[in-house]
Amino acid sequence: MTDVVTSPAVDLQQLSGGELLPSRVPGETRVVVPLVTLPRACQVIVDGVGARLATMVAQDERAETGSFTLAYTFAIPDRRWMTIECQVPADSPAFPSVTPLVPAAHWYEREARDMFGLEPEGHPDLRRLVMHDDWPAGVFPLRKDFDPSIPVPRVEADPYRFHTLHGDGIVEIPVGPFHAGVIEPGHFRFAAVGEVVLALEPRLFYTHRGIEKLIEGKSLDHGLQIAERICGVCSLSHAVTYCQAAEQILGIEAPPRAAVIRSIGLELERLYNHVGDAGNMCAGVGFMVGVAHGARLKDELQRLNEQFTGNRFLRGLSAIGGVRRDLDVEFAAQMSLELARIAREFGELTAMILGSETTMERMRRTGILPGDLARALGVVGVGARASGIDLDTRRDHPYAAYRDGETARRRDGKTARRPDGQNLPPSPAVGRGAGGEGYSAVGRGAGGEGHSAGGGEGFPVPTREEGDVAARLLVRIDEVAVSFALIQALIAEMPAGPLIAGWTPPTTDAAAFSATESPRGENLHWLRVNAQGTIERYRVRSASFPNWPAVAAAAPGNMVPDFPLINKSFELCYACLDR
Amino acid sequence: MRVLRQSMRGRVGAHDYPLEPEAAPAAFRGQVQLDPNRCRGDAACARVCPSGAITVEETSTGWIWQLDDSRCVFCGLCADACANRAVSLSNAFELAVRQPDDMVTRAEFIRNEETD
Amino acid sequence: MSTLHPLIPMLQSRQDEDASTLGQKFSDQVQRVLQRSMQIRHLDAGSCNGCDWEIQSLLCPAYDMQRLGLDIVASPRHADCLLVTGSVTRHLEIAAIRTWEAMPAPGIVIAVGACACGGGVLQGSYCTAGGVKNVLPVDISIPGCPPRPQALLHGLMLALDRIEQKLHHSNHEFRIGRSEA
Amino acid sequence: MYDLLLLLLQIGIMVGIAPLLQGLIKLCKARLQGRTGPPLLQPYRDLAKQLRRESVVSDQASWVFRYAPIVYVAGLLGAAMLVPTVSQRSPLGGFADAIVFIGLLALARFALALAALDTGSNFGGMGASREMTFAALIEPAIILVLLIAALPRQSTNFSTMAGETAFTIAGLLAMGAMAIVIIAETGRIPVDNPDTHLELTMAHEGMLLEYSGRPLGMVMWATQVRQITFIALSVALFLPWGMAPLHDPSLRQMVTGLVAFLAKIALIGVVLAVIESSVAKLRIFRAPDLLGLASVLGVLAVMATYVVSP
Repeated sequence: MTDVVTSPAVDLQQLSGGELLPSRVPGETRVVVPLVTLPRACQVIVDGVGARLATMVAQDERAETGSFTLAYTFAIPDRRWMTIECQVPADSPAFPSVTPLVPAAHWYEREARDMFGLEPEGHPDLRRLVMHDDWPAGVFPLRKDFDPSIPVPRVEADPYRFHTLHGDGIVEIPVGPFHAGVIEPGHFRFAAVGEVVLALEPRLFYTHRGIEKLIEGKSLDHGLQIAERICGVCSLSHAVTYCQAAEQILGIEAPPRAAVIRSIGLELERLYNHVGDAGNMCAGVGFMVGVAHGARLKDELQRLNEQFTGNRFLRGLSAIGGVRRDLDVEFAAQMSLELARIAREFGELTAMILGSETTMERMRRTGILPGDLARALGVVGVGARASGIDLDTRRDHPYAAYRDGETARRRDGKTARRPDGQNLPPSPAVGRGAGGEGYSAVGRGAGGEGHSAGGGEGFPVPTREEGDVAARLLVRIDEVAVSFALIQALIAEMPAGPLIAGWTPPTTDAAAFSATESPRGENLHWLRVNAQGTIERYRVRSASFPNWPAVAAAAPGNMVPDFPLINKSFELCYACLDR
Repeated sequence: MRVLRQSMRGRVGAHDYPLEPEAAPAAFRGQVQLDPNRCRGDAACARVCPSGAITVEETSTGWIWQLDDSRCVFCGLCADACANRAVSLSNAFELAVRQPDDMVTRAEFIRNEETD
Repeated sequence: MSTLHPLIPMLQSRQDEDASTLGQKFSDQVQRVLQRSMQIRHLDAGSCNGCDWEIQSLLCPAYDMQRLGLDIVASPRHADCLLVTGSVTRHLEIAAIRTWEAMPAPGIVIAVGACACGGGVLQGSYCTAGGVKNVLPVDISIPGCPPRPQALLHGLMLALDRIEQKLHHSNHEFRIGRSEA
Repeated sequence: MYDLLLLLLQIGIMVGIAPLLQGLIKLCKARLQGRTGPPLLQPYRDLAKQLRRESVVSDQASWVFRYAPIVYVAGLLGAAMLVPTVSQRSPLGGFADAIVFIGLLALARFALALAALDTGSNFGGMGASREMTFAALIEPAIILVLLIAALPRQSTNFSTMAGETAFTIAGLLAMGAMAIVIIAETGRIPVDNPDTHLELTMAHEGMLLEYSGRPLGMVMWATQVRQITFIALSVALFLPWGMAPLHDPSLRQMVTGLVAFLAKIALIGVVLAVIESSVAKLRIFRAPDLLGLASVLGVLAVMATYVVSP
């Protein structure tokens, strides 16, 4: 295994007989393999190196090369990327499915089938995923010959077949697409005996807006406005990821000051999400006082966002080449004080939640996602970290100010110190034990084993082993503490300099991708620009994409009324997923 | 009980809007406004608008600048693009209306050869 | 009160009155609107979830819409008002219409956010209706991307006035409707 | 004549004050969450508005759905008339006793559950199933509590039961049982959550999802009456101070009784809000444990009655 880790490219080339391609993405190895060896090559990387399928991009290149292209991109544990590409001939649009060997490819291949008409041969589940039943057969929106301006008629078709269980006493409970609360739309089909869930099958993509097609042919600046609106609560993560991908294509880099401002913004985004979620998880158990205070603190953070960027969701902060708003000294100082106060109040809130025995009782051992299952599904973000998987894009593939090895050191020197010199209240999870069994303070510390390279060394990544709702709450609480400290450190040592690097629209065909750690986990945008300087293909793989199957996997064995709680503990976006 | 006492003390975030007016922060990106004295009708704002909210239509005597709030996404690209600084984003956020037509702002310009 | 309060135009005060009468009129009218009750059903018809989060924010202590007689309810049957976010995607169009049909009369529809008002950045997508007005009869539009909670409250105050007008013309008959979508 | 006046007063109190009590509890809960909260009179406005609106009936529903609210409202109003409030006299005490009280409540509950099942909606069915499970567990406790009150005078007539239970061991145990009964019967945390928007967790609210307009207003109002009925019952049985005497009360005694009654239900309302704010909802499988506890307390109370004061 170690040999492969040190030189995966060479080994894989030997194993697959593939050909190496150049890449604009730092740390990426691109290999082209013949179509027949695709599943085997993917399996070698996953089983041999322990890689995680990060995204799969299909492209319609029939105009240029006469074929479709499939690219499976893996994140490999030495903090690099590995992409396996192959050509699918236009006259027989089918490819051997990778899913039987790599389960994480399941949804990607179904999506490629819906959007491009590429048939994954041997795939265990060939139902529609993205396009629903009334979408006509043989119309593939992401093919280049699809004209979005012509309305597509609705057709009569067999209704979606749910994989329900049948038997004495098994009740089928359909829920949605519209839900009773202020929640996004999605359909859930439970098979339950009494109140116990036997199986859960989500049917999503109701909010599919066709963004990947819409953005094609648009300029890079215009594309950013659309990318920023893929999701409300991950706006900045999406914007920064898109900008970074574009910057790699343009061969430019955001100036240091812009990188720091982006990082501050990204951490603010994480804060308002996690703080709100910690409160919202209380709604799942009916602890309304926790909900109210989580929402209040979230609103205060969003007010700070609004004062900072003019938008409560941090929209309009990031631009290609840098940022559009500066963080002046005066406001930075004010923000620092505000954040210190909110951190203190959040400490009180978490003490309240963790101290509420009835609340914690509901959360413990509810919705357990086993670590090996999480690994097989390629789960990212809080869901992965609460199941013992040590991953965080900020450390593993550093970007913006996280790339700077200094950040970590600065952070360590300054961590947990407020401007007035007092220590921040320790994360409430620390030292509380949260009721005893199994919850040993802050999970495993930073680093984890087997990671040696990278600039973000020592970046604290809180993890837990239990994989239940409580673990996901505690991981969030720990991450909030890290974010508060990180923002204070970044504010304290902000470099001077320009906010934005100049650029001109590209004149050659080029592709690149970039990843950031959104509040929900790794967010990966793949972007290709053509010689006219407009977007040729755009692929968004948000954190919710690999995580949704995990929600369905964590539900069985729990009670029906516990599902909202489990769902909230993962806190996934439908909008991010459906695009 | 201690928890509840804390909770009641926390009633600091409450705001009285709409009973009392409350201004948006200075940085807030609200309704697009046009300074008619600066507008030269070069349509830079309309070209960059990602949602087609701003249109500039040439007429025989000048041009018509039109903003449709119902499409505007308040990104501020128009303000950045305008070389004459005629377009800016105000602090206005109370934009709710009953009639869709009320969301449209229209300004008709007559080209004045002397000032141009 | 020398400055015009922003709520005044919405409450259809006449502009030719002087400021002091307007101030008096404003407080009367807000008070009148405040003696109301409106149950709201939220409908995400394909938004980016930004608007939805802001609607959720209205329940938090900072805005607390309950103090104004507004509340979110769990069923369209209980609702006076559909708060629709998003541009109405193809996959949700039918469900949205069914929800509207499940609502007892008189009901009003509020389009929240740029996508719901006019399609926002999603102009020309193959999978959206380009705004709620193309699917349901919209009574109030609240622009913004997303509208801040105060802007939502402003729009909801408008809606409170509207629902009262509609109630005056309503009857109490039974209607057979579909079971909820 | 006196009985008629008492009955009118009772209708005024139970039907008139019920939304106010609901408003008080909501306001207290909001204040405990740090919110301003809805105005005290908001429930009246909500009801007034619902009663003016159209009613939509699902095409899946039969006549059961239409007529169930009438049975529900009638059953609960009848039950509400039995409980002594201002005076020790039960306004309809001459016609019915505690056994009828329990029967009326069960009838109302049954009607609503049947209507919820009738629509064919999942959440209605789920809510009905949960509500009936809770009912099966809580009804023995209600019977036992009433039994404790009935034993000393060997009568199940509310007029004689009121004000009889003193602070004996049996009385305290019964009080404990009654507290759980109130929480369960008013659909409050930790058994049910009246404010939830999560359809999967609903019990009582789930049954109302399909109702709209006037029937919804009636059912909501009746549910508020049920809430005040149980609170009034606990007041009559365990906190009888200030009640006007059974026979020939003076006006002064009646006024005292009214003020005392209002103060007591307000107090219990506030206590309910505090309980609801301080705990989370129980797991659905844990709720029966709590409800079972009520029955156990009831049984212990009956045993204590015989052991301590044979």
